Amino acid sequence: MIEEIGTTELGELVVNLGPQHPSTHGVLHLVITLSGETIKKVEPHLGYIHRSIEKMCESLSYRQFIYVTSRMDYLSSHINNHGCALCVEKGMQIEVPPRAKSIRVLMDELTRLASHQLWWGAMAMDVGALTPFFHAFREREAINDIMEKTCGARLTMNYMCPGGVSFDLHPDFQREVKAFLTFFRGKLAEYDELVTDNVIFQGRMEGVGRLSREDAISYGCSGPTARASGVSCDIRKVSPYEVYEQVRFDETIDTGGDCFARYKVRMGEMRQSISIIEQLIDNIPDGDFQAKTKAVLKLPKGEFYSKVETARGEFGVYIISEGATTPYRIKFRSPGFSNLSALDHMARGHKIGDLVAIMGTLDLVIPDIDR
Amino acid sequence: MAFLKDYISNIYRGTRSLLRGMKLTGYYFTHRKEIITQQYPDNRATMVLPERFRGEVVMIHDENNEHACTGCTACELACPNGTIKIITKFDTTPEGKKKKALDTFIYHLELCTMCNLCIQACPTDAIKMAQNFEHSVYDRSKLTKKLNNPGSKIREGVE
Amino acid sequence: MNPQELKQRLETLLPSPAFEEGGEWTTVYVDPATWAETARRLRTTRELDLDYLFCVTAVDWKTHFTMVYHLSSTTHRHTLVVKIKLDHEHPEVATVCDIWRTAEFHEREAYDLMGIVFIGHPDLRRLFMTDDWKGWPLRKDYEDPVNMIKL
Amino acid sequence: MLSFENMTQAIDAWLNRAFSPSVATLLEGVLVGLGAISFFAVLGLVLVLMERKVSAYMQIRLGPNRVGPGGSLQTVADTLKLAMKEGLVPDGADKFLFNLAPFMVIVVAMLILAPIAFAKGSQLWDINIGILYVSAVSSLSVIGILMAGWASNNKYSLLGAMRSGAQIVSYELSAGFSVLSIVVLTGSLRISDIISSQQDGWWLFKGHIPAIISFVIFLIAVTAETNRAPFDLAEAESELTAGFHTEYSGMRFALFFLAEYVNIFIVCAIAATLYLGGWMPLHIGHWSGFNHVMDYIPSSLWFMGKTFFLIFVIMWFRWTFPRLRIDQLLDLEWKYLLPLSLFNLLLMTLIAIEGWHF
Repeated sequence: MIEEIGTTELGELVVNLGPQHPSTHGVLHLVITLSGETIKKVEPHLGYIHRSIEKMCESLSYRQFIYVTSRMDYLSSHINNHGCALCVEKGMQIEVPPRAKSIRVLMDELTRLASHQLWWGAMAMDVGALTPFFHAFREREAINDIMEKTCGARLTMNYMCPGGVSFDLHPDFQREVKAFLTFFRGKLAEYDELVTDNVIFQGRMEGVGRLSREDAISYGCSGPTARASGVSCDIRKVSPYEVYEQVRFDETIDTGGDCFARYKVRMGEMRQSISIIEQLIDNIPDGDFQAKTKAVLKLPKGEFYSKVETARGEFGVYIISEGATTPYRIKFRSPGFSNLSALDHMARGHKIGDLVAIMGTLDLVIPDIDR
Repeated sequence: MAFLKDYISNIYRGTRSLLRGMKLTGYYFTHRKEIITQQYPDNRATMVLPERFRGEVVMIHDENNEHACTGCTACELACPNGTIKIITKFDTTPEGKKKKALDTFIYHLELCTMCNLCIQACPTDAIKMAQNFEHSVYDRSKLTKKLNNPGSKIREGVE
Repeated sequence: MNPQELKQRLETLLPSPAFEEGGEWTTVYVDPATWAETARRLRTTRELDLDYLFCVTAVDWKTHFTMVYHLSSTTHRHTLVVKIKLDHEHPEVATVCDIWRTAEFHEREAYDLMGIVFIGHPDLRRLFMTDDWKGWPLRKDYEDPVNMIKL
Repeated sequence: MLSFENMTQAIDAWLNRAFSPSVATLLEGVLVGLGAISFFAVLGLVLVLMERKVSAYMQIRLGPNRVGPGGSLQTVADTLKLAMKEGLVPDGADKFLFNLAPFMVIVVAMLILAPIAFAKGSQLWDINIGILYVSAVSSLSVIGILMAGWASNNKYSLLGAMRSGAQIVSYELSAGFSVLSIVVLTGSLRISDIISSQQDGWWLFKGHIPAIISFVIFLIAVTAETNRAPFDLAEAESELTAGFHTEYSGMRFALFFLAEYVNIFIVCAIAATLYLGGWMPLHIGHWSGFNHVMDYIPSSLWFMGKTFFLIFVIMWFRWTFPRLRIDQLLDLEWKYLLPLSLFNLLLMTLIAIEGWHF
């Protein structure tokens, strides 16, 4: 019977996890080799949602290509758009007005909060608790409503444009954000009560999927995944953009390297994001929300690289321009792709349930990996 | 003895954390006012969408059935997906000169990503985003829309 | 380490480095034949300590390919861009996935989409495309009348 | 007063008048069988609806509210849907075992129904080893699950079934020890004896702290035995998609689903019988006035109330806690619950011998 259902010679079981599986959060396909319940090898098969966005962008103008990047990491679409806008501005040498800078940072942090909330719910669901998912969505909904009022959309806003942002803030924005922050602070305590302090949850997380500092660097991990292994890699600190130099916040670093460390780093980041928003919300400078730009943007010949810190890590945009209205070659360095490459290393020797927990803490967004 | 103490305090702390979680879910179970479900098709009448919400592109027509589109194709060029197709015709002005004007503004809703680039590109503010989001139809061809009303013409003075 | 020092350091380390000016970061051209050795030196030299490979890009220049490696150091916080020119007919270069393990995926991506062969890569297969896919989609001369829509 | 007891006696007398005794017994058997099956069906519908509503309120949702008043007919609609669906059998499956497994599970669930006392005098079979019978038969359900997992020819199913095997075999132990601690107090395995021994107070209150500990252990153990979250490793939606019933669809799946809820009902009924006095109203020592008032509430209501309260607690567990990992699950049993329940049984025996209980 064992032979009939597909095994390797050593009596190991080869199981296809995905592309349709509840905990791969999309169309990730993992081929896992099992010995009993213990994982011997994990091999990701990618490309189920590969759209070749890099090729697509080669035929789009510098204004047009930004919206496509919302479709990569759809949970931090704002920050992706931000990275692209920064890269175009770097090439065109556009000076962004201070108001636009503040708005951009505010939106980035709100996006980060929304993304981490979704991650929190989805990860709790991965380890078997179904209730936190709905609680997380309640808070995410509040952010989405704020976004919808200002940006006109809930998920793929396309709000950043070269030179600033598309519209000015909605008059209600400041009041609503402040109300949300007070509401969310209370809910964060509930998050801890429901999940963080739970003894079963801690048991599932502690010591699982350990990634050492060296390995995290070698695998090119970034974002909370790397910071949980003690790597200081927050782009907002390492090479600050916009107004991140002027706000006070701490880079959340943990040295545990296991799933619980990654969990704690993300929870800490939510608190830092709240603090960033609180510092900025009352100090949005007056002025233009968009710099004057030409109708048709042409980047000079050359190469431009800009990076931003998304909710998942370092997102890089590498534009090679030949002086035309469209990029000659564009490369997106997506955080999820590098983080995923460490999955095999982390999951070996653990149980199937741990693999799911590790994937949960990596916070994978499949379109971001496949691009 | 230290082992036993650890063992018992482990059990105590574990149980306490579990009870705290149950207290929270118990709170939500007993407090129905916390329920956030929107009963969507029932609340259609009271549902308000923000005015910036992007649901579909529409062309603004005034009471005289006049629009502001000059057929300049700026939106067509700005669109990343080829959503918009503008067919122009030549009108004769009263002075007898031939003038380019809009014939048909074709809008493929099925291709549109609501990125707002066409609205920003429009020099005469002839099109805008509407809040309607209920686009489902049984036939895909119904999603290809003609935005200018039949018999509509360009408003006087719009260049 | 500031770009000037980095340059000096590289001049002593590499036989005859060809720098490219104008970029944001120090950019150096490396001969494909010496890449494996150079990469190891960049990684292991204490003063450089380029341990973080964050972006691997293959560019099709129609006459040749360029591999672009963005390296940075998590200790010294400097960034180095390494470029390698490859032949267009037989683009081959040594793998660096034994030095930076993230390269395993990035090189598979470059192989899959650009057709660049990495010598010594442990598992050089298609990553995104299906195994029986024909052609290299990101190349400039790639034509696919079925899947590519011309607008 | 129109009680269930009088009704059954009347029916019995009428049948015996109309038919010969052997035919009457046969007809009674048929009646009871029909009654059990229809009870099962109604129970399944009610419990599924209850679970959906409980989960919804805990998750700040409304839950089903479209079919029937307040969504009360939702599960009927679901059952109709499942009944009309095609029951697929995978290509490489062991057809015989695959078809047998859901019936095995449901038959086991039905068998345990026999000795349960639903109300005063309404018990199908008051066997003198009632509790032993329950423990013995309930461990059979693992065979159905193993069959389903093995016959499906699916790796997820196999893994789920294996997990379930390890889990049920382990948790049988502490469930058994908890049951024993009550048996020690009552000195009888007969269910009616256990209930009548709680005439002047429930064991949960009479038995001091050891009774409370064994009650908690029993609840945890039966949650694990019925494969409910946080011990739903055999299904483990986010790990094994649906575990042992991944390949089941249509009516066969509905049987598994029904069996799960019937099992919950049964284990909660047993917990209510052992610790909360079954159908026995709340009696406190010598407060005869209070006891008299309590007696006015029908015994079936007492039983159902207690059982449904325990079912609610088990649902509460499910919608609050994350799932354990398989090794943690076994750790919990072998390192915590089993030593505790052994020690607890010892204490309980001491209490029973010395007569320290109330």
